[in-house]
Amino acid sequence: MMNTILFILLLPVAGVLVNLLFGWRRGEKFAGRVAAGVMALAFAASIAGFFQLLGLPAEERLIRSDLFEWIAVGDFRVNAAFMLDPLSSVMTLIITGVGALIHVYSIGYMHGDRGAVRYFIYLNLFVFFMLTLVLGSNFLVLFVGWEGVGLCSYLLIGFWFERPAASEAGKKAFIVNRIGDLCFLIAMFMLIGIFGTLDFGEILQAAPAKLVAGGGAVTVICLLLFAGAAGKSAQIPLFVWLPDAMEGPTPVSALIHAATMVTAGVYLMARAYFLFDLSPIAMNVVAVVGAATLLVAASIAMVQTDIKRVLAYSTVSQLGYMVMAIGVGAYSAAIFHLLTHSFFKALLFMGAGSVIHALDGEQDMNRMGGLSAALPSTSATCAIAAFAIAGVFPLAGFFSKDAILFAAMTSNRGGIGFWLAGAVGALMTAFYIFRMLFKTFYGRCNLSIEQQNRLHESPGVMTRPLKVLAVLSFAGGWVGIPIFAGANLLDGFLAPVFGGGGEAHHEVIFELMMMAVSFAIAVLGIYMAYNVFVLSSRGASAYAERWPGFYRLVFNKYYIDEAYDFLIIQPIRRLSVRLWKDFDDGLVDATVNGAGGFVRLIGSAARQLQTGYVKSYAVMMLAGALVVAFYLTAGAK
Amino acid sequence: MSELPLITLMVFLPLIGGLLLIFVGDADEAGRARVRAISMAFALLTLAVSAAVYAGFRENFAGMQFVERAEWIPRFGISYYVGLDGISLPLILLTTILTPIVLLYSWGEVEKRVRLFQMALLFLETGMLGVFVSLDFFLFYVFWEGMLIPMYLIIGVWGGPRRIYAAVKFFLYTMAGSVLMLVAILWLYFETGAETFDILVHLDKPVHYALQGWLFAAFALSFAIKVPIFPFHTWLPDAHVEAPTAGSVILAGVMLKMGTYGLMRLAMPLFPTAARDFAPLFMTLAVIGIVYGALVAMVQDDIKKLVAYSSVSHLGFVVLGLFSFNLLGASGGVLQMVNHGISTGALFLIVGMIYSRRHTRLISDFGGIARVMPVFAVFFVITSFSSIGLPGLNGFVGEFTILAGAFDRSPFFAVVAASGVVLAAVYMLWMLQRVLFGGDPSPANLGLRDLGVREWCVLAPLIALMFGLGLYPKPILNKIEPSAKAWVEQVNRRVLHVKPPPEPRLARAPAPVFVEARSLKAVRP
Amino acid sequence: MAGLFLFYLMAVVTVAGAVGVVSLPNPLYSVLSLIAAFLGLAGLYLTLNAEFIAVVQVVIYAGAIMVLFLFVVMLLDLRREERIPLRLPVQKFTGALIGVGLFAVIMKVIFSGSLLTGAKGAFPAERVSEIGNTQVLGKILLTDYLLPFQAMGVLLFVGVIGAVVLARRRAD
Amino acid sequence: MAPLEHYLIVSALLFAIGVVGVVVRRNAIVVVMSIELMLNAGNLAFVSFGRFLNSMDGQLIVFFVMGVAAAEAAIGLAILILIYRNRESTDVDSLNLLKL
Repeated sequence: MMNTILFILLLPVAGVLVNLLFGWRRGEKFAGRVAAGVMALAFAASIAGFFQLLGLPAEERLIRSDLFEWIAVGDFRVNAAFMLDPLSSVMTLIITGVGALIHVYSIGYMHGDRGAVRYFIYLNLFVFFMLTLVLGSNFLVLFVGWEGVGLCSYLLIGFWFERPAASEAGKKAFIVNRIGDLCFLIAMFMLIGIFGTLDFGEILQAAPAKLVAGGGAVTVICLLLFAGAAGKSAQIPLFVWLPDAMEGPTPVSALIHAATMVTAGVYLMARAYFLFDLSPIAMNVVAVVGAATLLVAASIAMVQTDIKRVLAYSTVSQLGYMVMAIGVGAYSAAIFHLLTHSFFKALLFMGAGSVIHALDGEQDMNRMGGLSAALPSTSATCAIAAFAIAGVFPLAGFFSKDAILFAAMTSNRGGIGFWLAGAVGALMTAFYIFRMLFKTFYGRCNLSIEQQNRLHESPGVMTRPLKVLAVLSFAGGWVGIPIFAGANLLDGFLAPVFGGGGEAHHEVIFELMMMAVSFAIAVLGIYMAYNVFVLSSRGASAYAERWPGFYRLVFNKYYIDEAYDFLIIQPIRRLSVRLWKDFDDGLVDATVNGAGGFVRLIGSAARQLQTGYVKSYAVMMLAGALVVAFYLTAGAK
Repeated sequence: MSELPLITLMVFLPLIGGLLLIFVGDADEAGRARVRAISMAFALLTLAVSAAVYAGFRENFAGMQFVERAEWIPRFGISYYVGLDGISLPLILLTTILTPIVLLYSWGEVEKRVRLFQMALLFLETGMLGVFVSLDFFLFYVFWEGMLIPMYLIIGVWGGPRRIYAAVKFFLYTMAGSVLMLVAILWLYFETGAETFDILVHLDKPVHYALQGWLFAAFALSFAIKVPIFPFHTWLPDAHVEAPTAGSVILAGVMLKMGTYGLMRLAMPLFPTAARDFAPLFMTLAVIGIVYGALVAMVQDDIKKLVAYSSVSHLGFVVLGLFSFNLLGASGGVLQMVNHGISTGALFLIVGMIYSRRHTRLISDFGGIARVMPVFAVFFVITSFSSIGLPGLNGFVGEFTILAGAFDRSPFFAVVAASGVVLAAVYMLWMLQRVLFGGDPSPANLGLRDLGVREWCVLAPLIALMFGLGLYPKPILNKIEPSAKAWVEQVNRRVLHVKPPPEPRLARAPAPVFVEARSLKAVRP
Repeated sequence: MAGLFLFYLMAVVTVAGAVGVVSLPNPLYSVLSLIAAFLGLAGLYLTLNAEFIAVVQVVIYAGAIMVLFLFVVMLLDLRREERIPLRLPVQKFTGALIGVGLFAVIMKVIFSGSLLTGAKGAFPAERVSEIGNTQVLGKILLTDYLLPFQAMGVLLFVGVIGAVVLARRRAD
Repeated sequence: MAPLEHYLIVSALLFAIGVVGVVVRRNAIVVVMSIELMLNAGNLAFVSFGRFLNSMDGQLIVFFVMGVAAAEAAIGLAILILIYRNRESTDVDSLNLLKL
């Protein structure tokens, strides 16, 4: 049997190598085709892997592949080991599928950029690390992928490194992520201390025996893991890097900062669900943070004017949904939302990219408007995505969001508060996304004449992936239709991973009621956006005038960046300068040099004895002889 | 195993090469080329011999291998006694690999007193290898001190504007430490009454507890200065900034490891109880060093100084690993010594390359040069990430095992140390951003040449090692492991708490009137 | 009894000469009193049955070497020390202190134990007198101590050359 | 015959007087003469010990000491002459050339 896992993993590597060796000379077209080609093949391999899994009995759906012993010290052994189970299979399909589409799209988007070859190398490398992340069968291999995607994210955000903002944003992303990674690392050390291994399977087996449910150790581990996840998945308080990450090329935002990498945190927690299950406190924290994040980010998204930043905060908010789902124990709902989100958010980003491409880099929505005529495919697909994310029946987002809201309400870890947060978030989601849609594609055109003349729909290589994703955004949610027994395919597929899953069944009427409510919320949000941005001529400024303080607060993202700068970054920098100039040079080194100076002082004092006069030397010599004589004869009687 | 005296060959080949250079003139260009070629040939030969040692190394064996022994000064129990184990082998390989790389780098960079320079480097290699293989205190000390002289010359002759200050500081500081060690060695010699300088003999029977503290302090202080452990680090930035690139590479790559190696080989196993008593202090200092070095590195405006302070931080990890007293920490420590040698060595080479083009190392003089020097940028980024400890590159494996070991011993220290991982990313990436990225290159930087073939060849092996050790560290780790395991047992031994009762001595004859006794001590006990 | 008398006489002469050397302000007188001291020493050697050494003391020391000193003193015309203050203010006191201290130490050693604990040699005074002091000395000197003897010859030779080279007036 | 102690006392006296001379006197020639005194004090001790130990070694050493003293006197006086030529003085207190 061909090793499917290896195949999936190594295809992107092959792409990287081919482009490294030949890409520079053969040019961007070649590089783009190679990159997209290997992605298509990897997708095919992922599908093959998926069917391989399906071919196995439900409880044995796990394919392992141990490559080699990576770190082996004493009893502590970590293998470069990979595994394909339903959870990683779903992730793999998303990564390679959506990834392939984005690669194709990139061929058009990056056309003419002088760094295009480099871009495709980075992109393939990213996919490799992302696959490592989801396929790794222990925490450490996962961590390799985890850091690797961070690296690629760093490189791709700072892809246009001549822009100071871009390289700054890349650095910020990496460093903020590192703070999360630190917690992840510590969690791993604790796991090593308790289990002596980092293998998922072994820890799963041993966890109930070695950990006290609700005990301190498991709570700390889970909170640390969550902190790591919060870095990657941009949760409070570590979400500040994601909006800045929009400095990267737009397809990168679609792939890394919407569809795949940012969901790694959610994946990590789903992967370690057996630990979270043991810690109600940690779960509660996760849920609260997720809920808070989804509200805060959604509120910021409502007032941003940069099209990509709206989407970025939207992503943060949607990630908040997933995290909250994890927090209430609805793992498969989280993965479900992860799946649908990757469709519609990638689509939205790529649509935005198409707009930006058409407008030669313009990103301010206030200078757009009425583009639907010029960009028919883009606007149509974006509209579908908007409906999907707003949660309109029967599009993808409806089902996944509904699953989360339902779980938030009914799960024994949930509660009305979480449901309320989710519902308010859903309202805001519908509002901001349609605000974006209306401001961009409809209404009055605010473009300059010059821009209008150059306006053009993107080439087919870019619009075709949009269309595919539009279909997926429309129908992607049907894999998780609730109510009817057996219709929730995804839940069933993931059930073996999450230990049987199967939430308590409720009255069908209750479920339907819930669905109706969430549908109503979505429609309400859309209506509000329509009311404000299409019907009213004054747009949002009316609200801004009514609550100026609050508006400014939200518009400036609650001043979180400024607060971090003032409270953390500047003090550390000042401290460092003080340490260097005052402590290191002023105290430590001065002490060292002072010691040297002291010796010199003694030396110059002793030098006074060396008068240079022969006589004084003679006197001293004789005196010395006398002392020695006294000493030697002291023992005699 | 072959019967060739491989270690002796390896240690003294560079010395022979250096001595040969005396007979080669360096007055003209051809002569200089000859000098360089000869020294390169000898460095490569040494590398080949060390490769043979590596190939012939017995795995799953904790003791000393390739042992050679010859009487030297039998009167005092001094012998020429060399050998290596899994702890010294990686460092030996690091030395033999870095030396030819440094020679190659200097090929086109050093034009002043070429012959003396090459000789100094070769002598230095002999000194360093000698330290790593010595199994006799006396021999160890001879190499240990001998090593200082070529380094002193390298800094003092080919260094920057404040080279004399830096060289003297370096020399005096390390010398001050090693004198203490000498005293401790002699004390040990007389105390045990073993009448031998054989390190292994002394390792087998640790001195009683009452004495351990002082002797350990003397040894450890000497090594702490060399490492350098905070707060003995201030000679390092000065030495690095003033040293020529080759000097910095060797200094950071190998010589700093002398300190940690010394701690590991001598100070800790010789005085295990004292080492355990001192462990909290050393762990505290190590952790302070990690955080402090990183913080200070962050605000440096000179790239080289930044890298120098990052060394303080990185070596803090090694010390932390050693003082964890467990297998993970020890193996990680050894591995990290090698890793740091590779990545920091490469960083210094990179800084040297850019310095020789622009004659400045101020970060603010650069910016956006990734555009004009793309290949350079790639190497720089990879090396920086290796230094940051990105998984898949070498730094990670060492740091991870060290921290895992330290966590086992003391979670608090491990957590604080791990924050150094974040800070490393901060200072490295910030530096990268300001040097390579962020804006268009200024006019002065527009004309910069990208790396030439020679520079490519200098960096490529190091980059390959970074990937190799990051992805598959096993070939080194499984050589370290048995020795590290034995070491861990050694440092966890218990020793006699008090001095054993003295053997009855011969009653002394009534003191003669005149000086008949040999030493003052005998006259006045 | 006569030997004892001779000893005290010669001891007094010697010590008086020595005191003269140190105390007389004129170097010329110092030289002369040193000669006196040396003659006294020769006498002491005689009381110790060291006839050869006594003769050498008179001929070489009191004769040749002291004449050399005398020459130099005359040559340089060193009449008296200039009466400038001493560099070290307590010099005289220090000198006396050291001198007395040394003397005290030696006295202490002399009177603190038996002096002759070593093994007796093969040349009692009677036997030496029988054979002849000079003969015995010469025999030992030219057999057991041949190498030092020759070395001393070389030393004197070098000394002569050195003195010539040093004292020669440079041509320039 | 006088006992050994008496000879040694004379020797010690000579030596101490020599030491005082070296320290107190400023004329280089006198200093050299004082040194000669000390040498001779040693000689006397050697010969006395040799006599009382039935050994010739004392006299032999004295023989060598005399040889060395002769050479030393020659060289020393030559140096003195040189100094006098350069500085018009043989005052040792004015000799501070040993200082850097």
